[in-house]
Amino acid sequence: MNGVHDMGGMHGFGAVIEEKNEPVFHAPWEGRVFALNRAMGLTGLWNLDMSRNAQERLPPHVYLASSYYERWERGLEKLLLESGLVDADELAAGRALHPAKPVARKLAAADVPGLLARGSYARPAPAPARFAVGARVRAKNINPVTHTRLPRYVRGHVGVVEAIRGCHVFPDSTTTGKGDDPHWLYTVVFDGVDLWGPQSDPTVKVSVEAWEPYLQAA
Amino acid sequence: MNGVHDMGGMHGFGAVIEEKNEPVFHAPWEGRVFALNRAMGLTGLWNLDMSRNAQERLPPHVYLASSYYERWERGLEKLLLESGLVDADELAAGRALHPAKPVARKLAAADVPGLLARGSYARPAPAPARFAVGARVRAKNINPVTHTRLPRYVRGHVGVVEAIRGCHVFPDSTTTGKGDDPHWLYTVVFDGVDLWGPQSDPTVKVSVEAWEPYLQAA
Amino acid sequence: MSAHDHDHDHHHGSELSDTQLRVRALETILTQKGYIDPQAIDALIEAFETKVGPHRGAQVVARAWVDPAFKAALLEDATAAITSFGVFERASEHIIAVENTPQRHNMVVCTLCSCYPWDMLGLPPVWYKSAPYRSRAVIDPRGVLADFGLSLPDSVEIRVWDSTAETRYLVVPMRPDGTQGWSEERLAGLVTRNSMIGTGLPLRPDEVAA
Amino acid sequence: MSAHDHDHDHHHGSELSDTQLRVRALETILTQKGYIDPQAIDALIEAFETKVGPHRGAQVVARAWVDPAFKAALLEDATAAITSFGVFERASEHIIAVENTPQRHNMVVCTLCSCYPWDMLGLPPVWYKSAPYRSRAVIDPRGVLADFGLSLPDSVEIRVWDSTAETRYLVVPMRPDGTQGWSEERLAGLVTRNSMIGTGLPLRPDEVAA
Repeated sequence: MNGVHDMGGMHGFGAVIEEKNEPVFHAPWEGRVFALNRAMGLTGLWNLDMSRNAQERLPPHVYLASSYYERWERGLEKLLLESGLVDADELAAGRALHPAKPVARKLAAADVPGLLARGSYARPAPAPARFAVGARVRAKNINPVTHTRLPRYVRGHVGVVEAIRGCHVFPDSTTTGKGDDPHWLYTVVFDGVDLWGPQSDPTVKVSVEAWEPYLQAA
Repeated sequence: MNGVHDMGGMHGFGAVIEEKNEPVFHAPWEGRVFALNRAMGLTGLWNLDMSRNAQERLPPHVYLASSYYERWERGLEKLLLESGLVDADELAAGRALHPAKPVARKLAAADVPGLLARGSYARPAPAPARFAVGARVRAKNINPVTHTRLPRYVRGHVGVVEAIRGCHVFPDSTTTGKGDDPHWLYTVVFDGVDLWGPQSDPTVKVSVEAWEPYLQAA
Repeated sequence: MSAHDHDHDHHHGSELSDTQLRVRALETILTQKGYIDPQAIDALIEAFETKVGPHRGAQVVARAWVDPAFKAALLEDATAAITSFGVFERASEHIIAVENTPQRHNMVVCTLCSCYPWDMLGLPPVWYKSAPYRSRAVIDPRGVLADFGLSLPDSVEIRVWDSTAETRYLVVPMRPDGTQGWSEERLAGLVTRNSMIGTGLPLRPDEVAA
Repeated sequence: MSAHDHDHDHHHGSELSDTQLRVRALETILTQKGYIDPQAIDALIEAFETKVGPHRGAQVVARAWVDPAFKAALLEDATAAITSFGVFERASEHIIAVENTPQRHNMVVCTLCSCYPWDMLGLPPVWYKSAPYRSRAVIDPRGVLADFGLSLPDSVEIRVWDSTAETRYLVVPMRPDGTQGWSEERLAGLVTRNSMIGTGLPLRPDEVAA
């Protein structure tokens, strides 16, 4: 979806301001939200891209006005409601009102060390990679209303395949009920001037990670 | 500037909802804001595009969370401060604290009928129009941080000149201290499928009004 | 969608009173500094509440329906036609009239702000100025029309006019069937605001009181 | 800019307490329904506060600075190199190390959300997750570097890596001059978090206590 989350190349957000000696969490609730998300992810009822998409579907002004962990909190509410693990009347009441549903896995304290490393999104390849390193490819002009990881700023532009990163779960499919649907993943590099026009910095190159369905030969 | 105001093609804002029997203004303050803007525009210290740009420069989450007349109010504050007609301490105090500056014109009740029609933005042409009706033109890939009226969704795309609308004040120049800098204005029409990809509605055509500096031969 | 998602209204509510205070402060300062005359402000508000409005555009459309010469002139140069044919004494510059046909439906938007033909249609409705309309009109115009309950055959081209300059578009909808012999005034009663933006059709004779 | 423009903080402030209430409600419901064990939540928070962090990435970079074979393996397949060379017992999949050179400076962003190499650098700082960084890193990377007080010669290519998939980028900055013979541990003390994202350089020897 062409949401406000797809903000690469936008102006108007101001300077990047670094906080010195920043804590990991700025308030206890941030840590709780973070951990609740990680824990509930183990239920197997949604994956990382569905979680991202839940945040992307927040009203745009809410997305922009919310902090990172505020968005996680809103996103988790959406996922819990949509998966039926929690009902709206429970959120309103602030307590459980209905029986729990069975879930695949419940996080135990002993599982924590294993959660510090990320899961794997690589999958066996259904076919050989279509593009070779060095190939010129065009990012397709797609504008799905559903989740995608092809940012607007590269669509329609021609880049070069710099690396093949293996075969990965395809976000556009997992978020629309089509399963893992693995596809080859490429690092595609674009000239800044091609992306942003002749007035832009000629020393810039920008790459994205692009799944094969995002690309066509150029 | 690539701001949130440039929202053509974005998803996530929901359905269009019409209010039945809608009043011209929903509250007295809306009418006041509207009229204050119109009246202060007569001072000659800014034009329509500077007024638009003042709103575009609001923080993006404020822009999206604000209603139309709320944005006008915020924009007017910016213009008054930047033009020196009002100072920040006056806004904070809610009353005048400094002498007024001379302005070109002050709206009188008798002027009102003349304000119902819009002003003219046509200017004498400095040169003949470069493109003829029927010409294929590409909207340039420009990404200025300053005000522009070339929406992001047509940049880089090829369209056809459908009409020449005369020679008009150039917004990109008037908002950056370069005066009226008049240029030819064209209606350029694009195929929806070219703008939005092969999955999009093939019966759609979209036109924009594009000044000559936005266009190159294609 | 979560029951908690309706923050906009909540936020909006609190913004309003803040804005009311700001507006009061602004008007006070501008008056005290002599930049404005509050009576002129009153007159301007009243004029926009009472003098302009979609009834003006409706008169133009109705005239075009009954007078082929006017219609031809209107589609050629709307500003000139409106004054020279005496529909109104004055019309803003750069008004452009676009005609709906069985083959083409026109729809007007301003994606970048909310440009609108004020002196033909009055001030725009909230939906026209809203993010949903501005964002979707150019990428999914049929979806927008569906929001208005309007479904057009696939054989009809949807032409969206994004008002990115000082030109102002007025849609001339198709004259409804069953209106032969109607007076201009009676016809004008069929011409809705939305039909002149392109998000609606004129009323049918059976939709208005005789 | 208007003195009234700081609504974000204001708004933000009121959101926080609302969010605190929501978080409390969520945790209560999830606990009552048996979906979570609050002690596991505590343990997870503690682990992310204490176990992961930029010190891990710094160890990897320092090792690369002293061990050419490790560096070559790291740039070839970072995940495999980190475990097979015994820097850490475990490393997430798809970590990609990219090397700064006098000709090229690397910078990592995630424009679409905030993807970040958690197990190498810990959880990301607020600026990395902020709209200013996410929006500008790809269109104006030198402007972003200037916000960090960093100015690189025009002869240097700026390479921005937008982390749009599950690959996670770690920048290997250039080893500072004047560190010949330094131990891996001492070198690691020069490797700042920002130098591994690409918005900073490692500390110089004169910037750290001897």
